[in-house]
Amino acid sequence: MTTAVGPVARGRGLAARRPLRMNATLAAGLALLGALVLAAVFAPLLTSWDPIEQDLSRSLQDPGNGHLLGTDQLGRDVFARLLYGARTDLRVGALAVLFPFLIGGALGLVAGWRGGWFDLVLMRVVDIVVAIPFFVLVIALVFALGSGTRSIYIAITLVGWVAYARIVRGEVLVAKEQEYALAARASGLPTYRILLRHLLPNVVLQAFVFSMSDIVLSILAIVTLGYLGLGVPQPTPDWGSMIQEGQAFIFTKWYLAAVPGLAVVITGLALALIADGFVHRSGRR
Amino acid sequence: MTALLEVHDLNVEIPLSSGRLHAVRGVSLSASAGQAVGLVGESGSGKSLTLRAVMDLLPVPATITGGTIVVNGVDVSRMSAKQRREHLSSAMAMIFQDSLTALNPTMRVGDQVAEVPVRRLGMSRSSARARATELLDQVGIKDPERRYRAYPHELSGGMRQRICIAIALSAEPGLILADEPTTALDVTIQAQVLGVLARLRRDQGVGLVLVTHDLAVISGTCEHLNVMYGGRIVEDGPTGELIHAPRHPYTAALLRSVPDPDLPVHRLLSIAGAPPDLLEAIPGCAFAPRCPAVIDRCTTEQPPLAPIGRMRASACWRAHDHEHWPPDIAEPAAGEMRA
Amino acid sequence: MRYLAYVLRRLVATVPVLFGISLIVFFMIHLVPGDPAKTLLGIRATDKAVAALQKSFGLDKPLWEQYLDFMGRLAHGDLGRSFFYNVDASELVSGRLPATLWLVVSATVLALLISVPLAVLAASRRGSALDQVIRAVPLVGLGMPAFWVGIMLVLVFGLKLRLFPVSGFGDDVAGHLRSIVLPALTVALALTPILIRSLRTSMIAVLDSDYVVTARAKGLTHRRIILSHTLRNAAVSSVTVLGVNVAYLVGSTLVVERVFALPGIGTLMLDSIFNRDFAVVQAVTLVFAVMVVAINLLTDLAHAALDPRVELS
Amino acid sequence: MRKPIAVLAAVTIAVTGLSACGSGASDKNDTSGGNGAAAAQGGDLVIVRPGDSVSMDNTMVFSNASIWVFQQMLESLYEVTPDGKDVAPLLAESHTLSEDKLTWTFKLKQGVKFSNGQPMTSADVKFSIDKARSTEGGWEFLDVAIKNIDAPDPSTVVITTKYPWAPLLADLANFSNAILPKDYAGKSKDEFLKAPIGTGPFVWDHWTKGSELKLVKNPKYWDTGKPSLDSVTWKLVPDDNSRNVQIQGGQAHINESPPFSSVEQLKGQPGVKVDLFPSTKTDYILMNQNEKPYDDVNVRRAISYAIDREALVKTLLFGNGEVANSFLMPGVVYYDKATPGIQYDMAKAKEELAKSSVPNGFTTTFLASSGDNTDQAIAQVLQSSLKELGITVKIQNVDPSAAHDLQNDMKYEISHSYWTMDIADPDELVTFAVDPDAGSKSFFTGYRNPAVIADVKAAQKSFDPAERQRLYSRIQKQAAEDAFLAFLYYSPFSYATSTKVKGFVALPTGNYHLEDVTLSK
Repeated sequence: MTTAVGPVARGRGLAARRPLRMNATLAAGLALLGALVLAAVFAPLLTSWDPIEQDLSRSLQDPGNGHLLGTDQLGRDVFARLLYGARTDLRVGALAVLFPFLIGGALGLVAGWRGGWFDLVLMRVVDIVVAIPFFVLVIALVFALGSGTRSIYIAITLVGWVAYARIVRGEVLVAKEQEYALAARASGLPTYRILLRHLLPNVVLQAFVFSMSDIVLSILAIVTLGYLGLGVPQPTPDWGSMIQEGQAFIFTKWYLAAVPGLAVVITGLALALIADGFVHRSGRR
Repeated sequence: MTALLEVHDLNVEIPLSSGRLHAVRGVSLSASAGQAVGLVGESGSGKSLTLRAVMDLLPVPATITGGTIVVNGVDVSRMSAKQRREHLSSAMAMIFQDSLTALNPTMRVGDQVAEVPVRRLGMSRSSARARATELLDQVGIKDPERRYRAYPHELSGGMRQRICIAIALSAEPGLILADEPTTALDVTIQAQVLGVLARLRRDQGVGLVLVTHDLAVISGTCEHLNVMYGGRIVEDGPTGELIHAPRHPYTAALLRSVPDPDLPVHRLLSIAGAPPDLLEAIPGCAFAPRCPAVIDRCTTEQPPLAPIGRMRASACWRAHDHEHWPPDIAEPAAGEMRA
Repeated sequence: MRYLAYVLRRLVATVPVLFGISLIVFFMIHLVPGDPAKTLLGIRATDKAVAALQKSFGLDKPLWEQYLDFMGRLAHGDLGRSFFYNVDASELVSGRLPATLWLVVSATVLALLISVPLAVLAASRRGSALDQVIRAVPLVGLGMPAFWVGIMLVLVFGLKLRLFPVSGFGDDVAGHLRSIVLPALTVALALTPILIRSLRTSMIAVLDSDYVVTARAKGLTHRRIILSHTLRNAAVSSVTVLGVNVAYLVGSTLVVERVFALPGIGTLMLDSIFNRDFAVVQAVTLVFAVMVVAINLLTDLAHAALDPRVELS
Repeated sequence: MRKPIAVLAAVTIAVTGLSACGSGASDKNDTSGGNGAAAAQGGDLVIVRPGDSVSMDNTMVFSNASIWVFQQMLESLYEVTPDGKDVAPLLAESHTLSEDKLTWTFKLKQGVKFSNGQPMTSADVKFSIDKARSTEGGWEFLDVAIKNIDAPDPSTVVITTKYPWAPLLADLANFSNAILPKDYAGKSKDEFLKAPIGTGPFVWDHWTKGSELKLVKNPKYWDTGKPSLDSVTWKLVPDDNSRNVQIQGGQAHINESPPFSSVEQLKGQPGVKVDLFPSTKTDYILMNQNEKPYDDVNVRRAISYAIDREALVKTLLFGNGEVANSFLMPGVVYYDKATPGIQYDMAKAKEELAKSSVPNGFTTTFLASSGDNTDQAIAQVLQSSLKELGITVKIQNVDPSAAHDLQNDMKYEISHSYWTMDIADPDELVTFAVDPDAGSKSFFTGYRNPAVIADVKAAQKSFDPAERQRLYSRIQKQAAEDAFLAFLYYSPFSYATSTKVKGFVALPTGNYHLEDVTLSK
């Protein structure tokens, strides 16, 4: 079995000790993401429309007349839905990565440190989860749990933790034989202290870099679930359901499906640039 | 003088897919306060594993399969893992070869020195900080207040090794186990670091077990020397006597392989022939295949580490017969001097 | 012989993984609310009829007993029976598998066709503007939802240009080929950025290595060096990356097949979840898992074939 | 709910030549069919559809995608007339009804053969209907009034009923009572269902599940000269856009259900024709009377008043529909246009709510099917409309299968559903909708009005059209006043066809007949 999960290759090594050096890739990614986050946060300042207020008499208006991107089938402002959709998708995407990061990271840390049966069992479970394709498992889980944000978090956590467990475990296996870890053990520090203060900061960067690309994955998953009608429940604006709704009008109003898709692409690009920038910064190519 | 550390008949084995590697085979040694003991041998001789075993830091899957380790008069092999860790780390501290990897790269060095006082000795943060600064000063770091806030990668190798010594001292141990502490440093810095260790021993009565492959380091630092080969101690005794009159052909070979001790080069051992395969049972003396003084008995019967005088012992059938050893003993083959 | 023994060993090692998967899938799918008997019988169904049907499906037994039945059948190579279509699940799956395999294979081939030349170009003009563009542009592909790409490709190639069929799988090999272009491109677009980057990186590492310098010193042409000395060596590390990501993308075929109405096991799985057709969902998930395991195995074999130093163990 | 549209019988056209059939209908069919037949013969008609067939078991299946297929192979004694309001003989030639209205005697059409060559006789009819009425969980409820079936001679069938039963002919016209060869022509049921045999214009070819199903022409079809087509292939194309593209690109000839959102655009395409056939499809808001406060008629009326149906027709149907005033639909006999249904009026909505047990509003949960755009839109429109009344609507998204279960188990508060007629008599729907003891708990709302239930029973037993009209009008009026459902709109069946296709008609019951369809090259 191979190590990485998801479509991003990974390197290894310690990087935190290198001074923070900005590079063009990282800067571009951060700028792009910053712009998206700002647009989401200041959405009420950027548009005066309420993203969920309907006006059935103004259904499917063309862009113009105060509606930058026109209106959807229920007469809601598409631009407002796009902005508020950024709130939903960025928040859910990031949170959906936080839980697997924490849980997978903790399990990987303990497994790598303790070894033995815990490690053995955990890695067999990882093998099993990894063998089921990501989308297959997430979609099946959301079905099992019922659609909604909570289910998205649970499903992505149940599937996503394995990547972090593997990464952190692998790093811990190397790090715990490093002399600073031996020194910490030799000096009789309590285990939790060794794990949290000595090992964790040295192994977490790799997981963090991975999490950047993982957020892309989780946003893609959320949007795909929205497309399948299993995502963030209506009327909360979400890019996936916007694409799904817009698909019905692809012949006449192609931008209804195209624009929210572009928003996803830009978000993905921003995060990919950041991940890439981190890899470069830490001297790993 | 009571022994702080007494190791008796220690055995360490490493289970591998190709068999059990018997890496340490019945090693005994002791160390006392204020005394410096050297453990010398080629890489693979088991010296580092012995040290790791003493500190309960054996790499997975190596395990202790026999012998006793008595620290401060208590046999630690009977203790629970937690008790043992507590007992060992209050009595001893350890220093590693590569000071860069021996320090946590994500933590300020001062905090690393202050960590044990806070976490284990129960000092307040401010007094631990003061103690750490004092320790930094003791190991010869200038401007300790400022260095306190540095990260390891911002310091030089020598400085980092001093930090490691300060960390070791912070636990107030009776004994410091040092695993090749100066190998990664250049000679002038080596001398400084060794000087720090010597001063600590003199001023504070800290004992020292020094593992190295470098006889030059040992000769200036330790009173007593143990030479290891193939997982066993083959000769031990006072450093001066051992160096001037080795009673084991391997010790002699080691001494010959050191070129000029005054030359400022990295000294690497090189003796003709290959070290023994520790996966196999060795019927006679492990050094026999490489030994120029070999006799028939050497290949069939294992020589015990037997006393050969005051405080000296050698594991050679011909220890008392050293005048008749071939004169070219351990003459290195040309070109194998340096790797 | 060396390969055969290795493959056998790997396959044996797969058994516990598949067992675990069956356990997870079985209990997960039975957690899904909704009763297959009710779904099948519709709104007029009497409680009695539902109960009778549940009994005939074995759904009236406790869950663990159903699991044992399932495993018992599985041990005999029986994947169970579709409640919905009343045929063997294995029959449904084998009828649908070709489309999915076509998709996975052609997407991989397409991705390689796109990324190898670009990576070679980027690596040999390292640092140039061209290199920057080749590295940056595919990053866009990382964030593209497969279904959205599918819709956009349909819009452009299917509706505006009318170049390719927008759905279905054709009736013969030529039809399959035409039908598979857009779905394969959709999947390949997600794969290329990763491939380009890993291939470029490893090519650069190889180009910097001593033996390439030696080859240069021998006076070999740039083209010769790229073709005979670097590509194979660079491929060694990229094969692993390819393997991992193809395994990942197997899952995204689920969505792509739906967008393009490809009759593959992905659409079968989605339909079966909607229909609560437990046996089929289980069967498809197992097949997906076997595909992933097989891809990993192939990756390792390819790795060994490309690099004589690799030991299979 | 998600009441699958089931279909009855063959198009009138199929009956051309029968004296019993209205000549008007016959002429019309001859015109379209005749032209086509002159211009072209043969061809493979490709129909693209969003969902696959489920089973060929006509006595059990509720899925339209299945029914519309096997109806090309299996025929019943009667069939629904093109207006959807009556039935005409198909495999029967005529019938007589006894004085006591309990004994029906049918004469069978002569010379009808099954596609395997075996002649169709009264023994086959008895076998088929006995089988249909003895199934469980299928369509046997239509045949509950039947007491006994006799086959005194090969061309005569006698059916006796337990009590006078007006809808019998309509029931017999249903596909579940289609005529199969006796004892499945010697095969096991499972074997038979893998390749069904009937008297219809097409015979079984193959079915690749989840992909396509093909039937080919029955050369021995009793109505000589038909069908014109060589074969029909139904292909599964779940994506709405893809189906439309295939029609435009000529890869397919008929799109079974283009969404209303695409109708306008499709009409402008060369080579494409869009038909909106009058249907019996009606959409409703369901309110569960077992849950408070929906037991309060004022609450239900308030909600019903708060829905802007005109706006729904405009935005969801793109104008292709009508506002509903009754739970019966215009395509059904006895529908009463004068029923005073509740229409959009916010002032009245507020008035009703003020009179109710929850004058200041309440919080409720709307059960919606995920992935179903209509459901989602209705849920959101309702959420927005009811906000004005102080009613907070939370939307619970569940996948369609689970939503279906929750509705049927009455584990919901408020939800959406629709219905289409299966037979040419309102009894099926009326019983389903307002008789809580008929198994469907009054459309799963728990609605119970004894006066209405009594009228339903009386209408089943009356053979007098005027009397039945009076009863059904009274039921519709009372049901509307009780606001047991909030009726939304009536919508047509949409079909996009290639202009190469001639003679294609969908009946108000949703089904279609392909023996008169022609395909030009």
